[in-house]
Amino acid sequence: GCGSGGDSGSNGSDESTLAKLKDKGTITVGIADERPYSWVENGEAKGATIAMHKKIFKKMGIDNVKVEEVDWNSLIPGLNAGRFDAISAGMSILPDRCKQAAFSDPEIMYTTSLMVKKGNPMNLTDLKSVKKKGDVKLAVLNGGIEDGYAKKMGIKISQTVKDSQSGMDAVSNGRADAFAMTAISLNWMAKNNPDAGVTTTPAFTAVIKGVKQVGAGSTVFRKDDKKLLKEYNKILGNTITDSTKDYLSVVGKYGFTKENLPPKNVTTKKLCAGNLKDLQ
Amino acid sequence: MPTQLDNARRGEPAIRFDGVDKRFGDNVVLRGLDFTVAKGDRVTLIGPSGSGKTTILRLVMTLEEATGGYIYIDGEPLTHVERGGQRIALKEKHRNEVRKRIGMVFQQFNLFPNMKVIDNIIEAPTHVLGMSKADAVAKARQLLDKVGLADKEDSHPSQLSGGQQQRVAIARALAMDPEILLLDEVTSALDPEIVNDVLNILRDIADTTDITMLIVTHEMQFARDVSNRVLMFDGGRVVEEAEPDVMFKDPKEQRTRDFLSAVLRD
Amino acid sequence: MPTQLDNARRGEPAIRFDGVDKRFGDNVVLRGLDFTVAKGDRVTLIGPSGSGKTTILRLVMTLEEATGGYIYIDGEPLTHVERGGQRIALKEKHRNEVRKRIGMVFQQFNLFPNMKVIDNIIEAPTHVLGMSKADAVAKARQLLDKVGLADKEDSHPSQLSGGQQQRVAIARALAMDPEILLLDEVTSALDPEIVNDVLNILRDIADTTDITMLIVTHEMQFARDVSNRVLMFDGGRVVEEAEPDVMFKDPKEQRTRDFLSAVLRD
Amino acid sequence: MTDQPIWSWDATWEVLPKLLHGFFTATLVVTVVSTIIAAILGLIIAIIRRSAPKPIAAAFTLIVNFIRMTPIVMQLLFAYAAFTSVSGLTIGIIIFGIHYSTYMAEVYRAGIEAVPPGQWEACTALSMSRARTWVGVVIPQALRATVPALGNYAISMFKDTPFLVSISVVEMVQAGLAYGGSHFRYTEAITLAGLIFLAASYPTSLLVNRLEKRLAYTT
Amino acid sequence: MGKYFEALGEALPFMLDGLLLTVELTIGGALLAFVIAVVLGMGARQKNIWVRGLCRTVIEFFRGTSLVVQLFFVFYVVPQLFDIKLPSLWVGIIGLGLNYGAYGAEVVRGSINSVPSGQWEATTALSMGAWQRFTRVIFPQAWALMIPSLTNLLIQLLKGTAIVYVILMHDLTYETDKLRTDTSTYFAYAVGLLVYFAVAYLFTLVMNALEVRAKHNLGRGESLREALSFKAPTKETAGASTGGGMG
Ligand SMILES: Nc1ncnc2c1ncn2[C@@H]1O[C@H](COP(=O)(O)OP(=O)(O)OP(=O)(O)O)[C@@H](O)[C@H]1O
Ligand SMILES: Nc1ncnc2c1ncn2[C@@H]1O[C@H](COP(=O)(O)OP(=O)(O)OP(=O)(O)O)[C@@H](O)[C@H]1O
Ligand SMILES: [Mg+2]
Ligand SMILES: [Mg+2]
Repeated sequence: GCGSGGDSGSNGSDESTLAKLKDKGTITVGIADERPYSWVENGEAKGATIAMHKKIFKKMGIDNVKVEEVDWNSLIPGLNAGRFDAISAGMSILPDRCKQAAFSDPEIMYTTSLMVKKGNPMNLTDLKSVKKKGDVKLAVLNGGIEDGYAKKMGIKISQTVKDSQSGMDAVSNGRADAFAMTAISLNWMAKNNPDAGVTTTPAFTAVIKGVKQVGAGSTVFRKDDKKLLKEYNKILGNTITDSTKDYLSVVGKYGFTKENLPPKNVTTKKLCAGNLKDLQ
Repeated sequence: MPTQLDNARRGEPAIRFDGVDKRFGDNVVLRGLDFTVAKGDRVTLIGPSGSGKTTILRLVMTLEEATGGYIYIDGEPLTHVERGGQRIALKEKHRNEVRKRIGMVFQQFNLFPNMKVIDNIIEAPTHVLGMSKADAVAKARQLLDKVGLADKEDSHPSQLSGGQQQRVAIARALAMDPEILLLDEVTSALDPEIVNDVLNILRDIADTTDITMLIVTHEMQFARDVSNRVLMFDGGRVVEEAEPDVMFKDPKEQRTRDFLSAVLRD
Repeated sequence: MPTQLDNARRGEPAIRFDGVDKRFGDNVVLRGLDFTVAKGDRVTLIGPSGSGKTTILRLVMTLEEATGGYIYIDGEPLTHVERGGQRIALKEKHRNEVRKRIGMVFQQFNLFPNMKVIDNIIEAPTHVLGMSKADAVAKARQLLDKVGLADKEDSHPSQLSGGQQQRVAIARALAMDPEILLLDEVTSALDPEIVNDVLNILRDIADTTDITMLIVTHEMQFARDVSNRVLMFDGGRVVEEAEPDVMFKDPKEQRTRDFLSAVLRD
Repeated sequence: MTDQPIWSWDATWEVLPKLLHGFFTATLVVTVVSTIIAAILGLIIAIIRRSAPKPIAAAFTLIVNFIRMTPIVMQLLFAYAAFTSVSGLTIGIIIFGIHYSTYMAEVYRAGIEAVPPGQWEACTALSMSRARTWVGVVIPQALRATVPALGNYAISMFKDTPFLVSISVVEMVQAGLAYGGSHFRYTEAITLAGLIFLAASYPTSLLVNRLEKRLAYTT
Repeated sequence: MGKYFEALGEALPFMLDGLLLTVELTIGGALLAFVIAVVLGMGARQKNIWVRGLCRTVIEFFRGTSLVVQLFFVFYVVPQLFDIKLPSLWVGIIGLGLNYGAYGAEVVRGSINSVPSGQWEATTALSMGAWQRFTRVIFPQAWALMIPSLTNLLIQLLKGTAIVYVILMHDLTYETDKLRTDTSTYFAYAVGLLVYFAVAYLFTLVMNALEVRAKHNLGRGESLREALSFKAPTKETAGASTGGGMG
């Protein structure tokens, strides 16, 4: 891969970032090998958010999308330290995060799923069923959103894994009975690893104390780059999220369905405010 | 009560070298060496540096293994035995049994720095001879008294002067009640003024016990006082053998004369 | 041509101790020591172990620093000077200047193992005195010849015997053309037979040069041959001072007599 | 730049308990137990390599070198995949112990070699058994030289513990990163983690210095 | 299995890139670490309390905090505080150099202390200056003593480079991790372990060669050429065992 850190972007005024990017015709985005959102395979960037970004940035007059593949935990520090200009990883929009960086309009609605042994021997359907069963060994991603769900629902987490691959390994070799993560990722993995002996439950939306945990992800920019964000949102709304047809034509082949297209009432502002009741 | 073995041993020399060879790689140090040390004898080995004196003591102590020939202790083979014209190595267990009758004092003392003086002395009696700790301590105190260090039993070796360390080393060797005592230049690492203290203790031991002694030393006066036989070595062979007075006053061989005149220059 | 400084120095003793104190922690080794060594003198220090002989040489070589009093080399202060009743330490630069006139040979030789024999000898002349390499090598060869090691210039110290190493160490010290040569038991780490070779070289140097020598040795015969004055030390003080013949045959002090009888037992 | 200050005390108080939890349940446990394993196992390896028959010693050396020269993360993952019935924490402790024992073995080897040959010879001259020679004389002397290195390796083990996350053990640094990941605030977590490391490793090196002095033979 | 090797074949160019980066970081980091180790190690033995205190603080600081934390700081926090933005490779080398340099400082200090005091005294007796004494006498001897420990550190450094993923770099470990997605955990890490072992072994061989040479320069052991040739070892030089020159 490409070794040295990007020298793109800056901490200067927002005017200059957008102008500079247009001038250069290249934007560098940070990704974290999250399939099927964005990853690098044989030197080539692939994935749903990459496909979106290629299209959107081209419309903005930025022809090239360069990727910088990093550890998940380095995405935000890397963005804020100016090592790249945007994060193309379908990051969840959460109130705490909104304080640190600027999220574009929602791009992906998240649903959760459980990865289980083939045949689903414990008959699990969702987190509620995990709680009811009681002695289910549940794995979650370190720092993942499901970690919070499970804790709030009072489910004992048996292990916290470093990445989705480790989660699948845990289910596959019996260290865990179920691995909770976003449905899109799990489906993609189950499909691409037929030998692993795992399957996924149908997607569900977690419910905590009667409130549906509506979640959505989007592209992340630095807080200062307001103009860049505004122009991005405009083109996103015009060309991707405006219709199911446009949406699926870009991301459909990555296993996305119409359920993943954000409805109009789900906005970044509401998600950042953290009041999920507004979104039920 | 003397056992049958003891009877068999009676009359045998304490140490017998029978055609002993010792090579280090290509370097032949001893070639077909024969000599005996009778029970109760005090034999001093002299000779130039590198002539093999230390090697002989180390062979007796089984710190080295002969490359040919046989060594007998009280008539018993030490490390090898001849059987049907073959030279057969003996088991470690056998060697250890024979070794228990032999004690050695080194030039560099080799006290165990991790043990107090008293523990240095009782270590082997308790762990090798299986003596009770109380007995071993009582005996150790007696020996420390003999070497004039009764007040040092709780010191560490590093807190003692060289002469004191060497005296402890002598006590340590004696604590095993050896029949044979090997002394390799036990005073050459000591300050000149202290040398006499150590030599006097050895004189005392020679006078009051009948331990067989094999001594390497450059202290000719001591050799004269203590030993009843002197062997002059050179080129891995015994060049001359005589009583001390004869050897020091009227050596027969030119080689001995040259050597003595170099060493006795004061 | 003698400079003004040289003229000033003329008549000054080579070494002068003026009320020198030396303590190690609570251990007072020297107390108010006064003595002088005249130019060209060969002075031997004798005395029991721990009396401070080595310490005196180390003070002169600036390997230790006196805790009180003054030492003068050719009349120049070595490490401290009195100014307005105050004892002022002199700069490292000054010490180094004075030090260049002094050479020392150690008991343990202390050759540099990472350099060949010849490089050991030319190291200081080229790098400290700024001599050209060719000159230094020529001089080194001359000195190696003198100590009988002309054929060893390309050997490493580890390839030499102890006696050979000590001879190289002597050549190394002489290569700096010292006015004062300090010798600390230069033969006690050597095999007895080899001692004489080294002593003979030192005798030769004493005969053929007028270097001031301060010698610590247990070789009384050598002390008698070479030195013109013997100082007997004990308890950090000079107990007795005399010409060698007087000192060894008819010492005045009881302490000296005791010491000599212990050391000269052969 | 963000709207937020570089340093937030709210975040500090929020993340600190998580860090301490990770520290006490994983970092410290693994470091302490694995150090003990490494110290004992290392000695055993060193003794085997010195006294076992040549072919066995050579095979041992190869294995030891392999473990020593390859990254601990990969060893952790391998063992984690191979022994599925053993918990991550246990695997972590064992692998850390084994990995560092290969370093310790080198240190012991040097310590044993530094015991003068005269000590071995004195043992033979006193007819002491092999076992007693090791236990009574050689090991006590070799240990003295080993203590500083043991301290060094304990400290570096300490700092390798973040690798445990690859086998699902979340210790202090990873707990901090997880917090950072969900709140997008890393500075506090990382800085605090650094300070906790320092607060734990500096006393360790002081302790080692003390131990070293106490082991000197004079009392 | 065949499928795995196919995936390995495809990933090979990236594995090689990763390997190259790992080697670059190791060599760069090691060279910097060595310089830092010598400077800090010497500083920590100075009489001047300020110099010594500063060096000790730096040593304890970099040994005491972990490399992840240090890299994170230099790479992400420093650019937010000041306008300094170094490329990843530099940050990696600097971080590794400082961290392992602090460990190395203890090694350097220890080996300098174990040069026999007689050697220092001989340099004084010959009026040698501080620089000459250090470069020509003390260091060459300390060098032979420190190599084995430095070899250990080098191997640790090699393995430690894996941490650079936090500063956006794709080294051998990173690429091995990626290979895991397309093959299996066992397969990918088996490959990784073997590659690391090979590299480490190579480094060790080089260091061993340096050690043979350093010891030979002190007159101990055979020369490098002799060590590398397969002819029978030469006999120890006569007389070598008698002298007590090196205590
Ligand atoms: N372990 C060894 N390996 C190789 N050669 C050795 C060894 N031990 C002794 N030698 C050689 O054997 C010869 C005899 O050595 P030894 O120590 O017995 O002599 P020595 O008469 O005791 O001399 P010294 O008076 O110097 O103590 C010497 O040439 C020595 O180099
Ligand atoms: N570096 C030191 N630290 C502490 N005490 C020392 C040191 N050097 C010497 N001494 C002490 O100073 C005293 C004199 O020592 P010195 O070596 O000068 O005696 P010496 O006359 O040369 O003895 P020897 O004949 O044994 O060489 C001794 O009591 C010794 O313990
Ligand atoms: Mg000998
Ligand atoms: Mg002395």
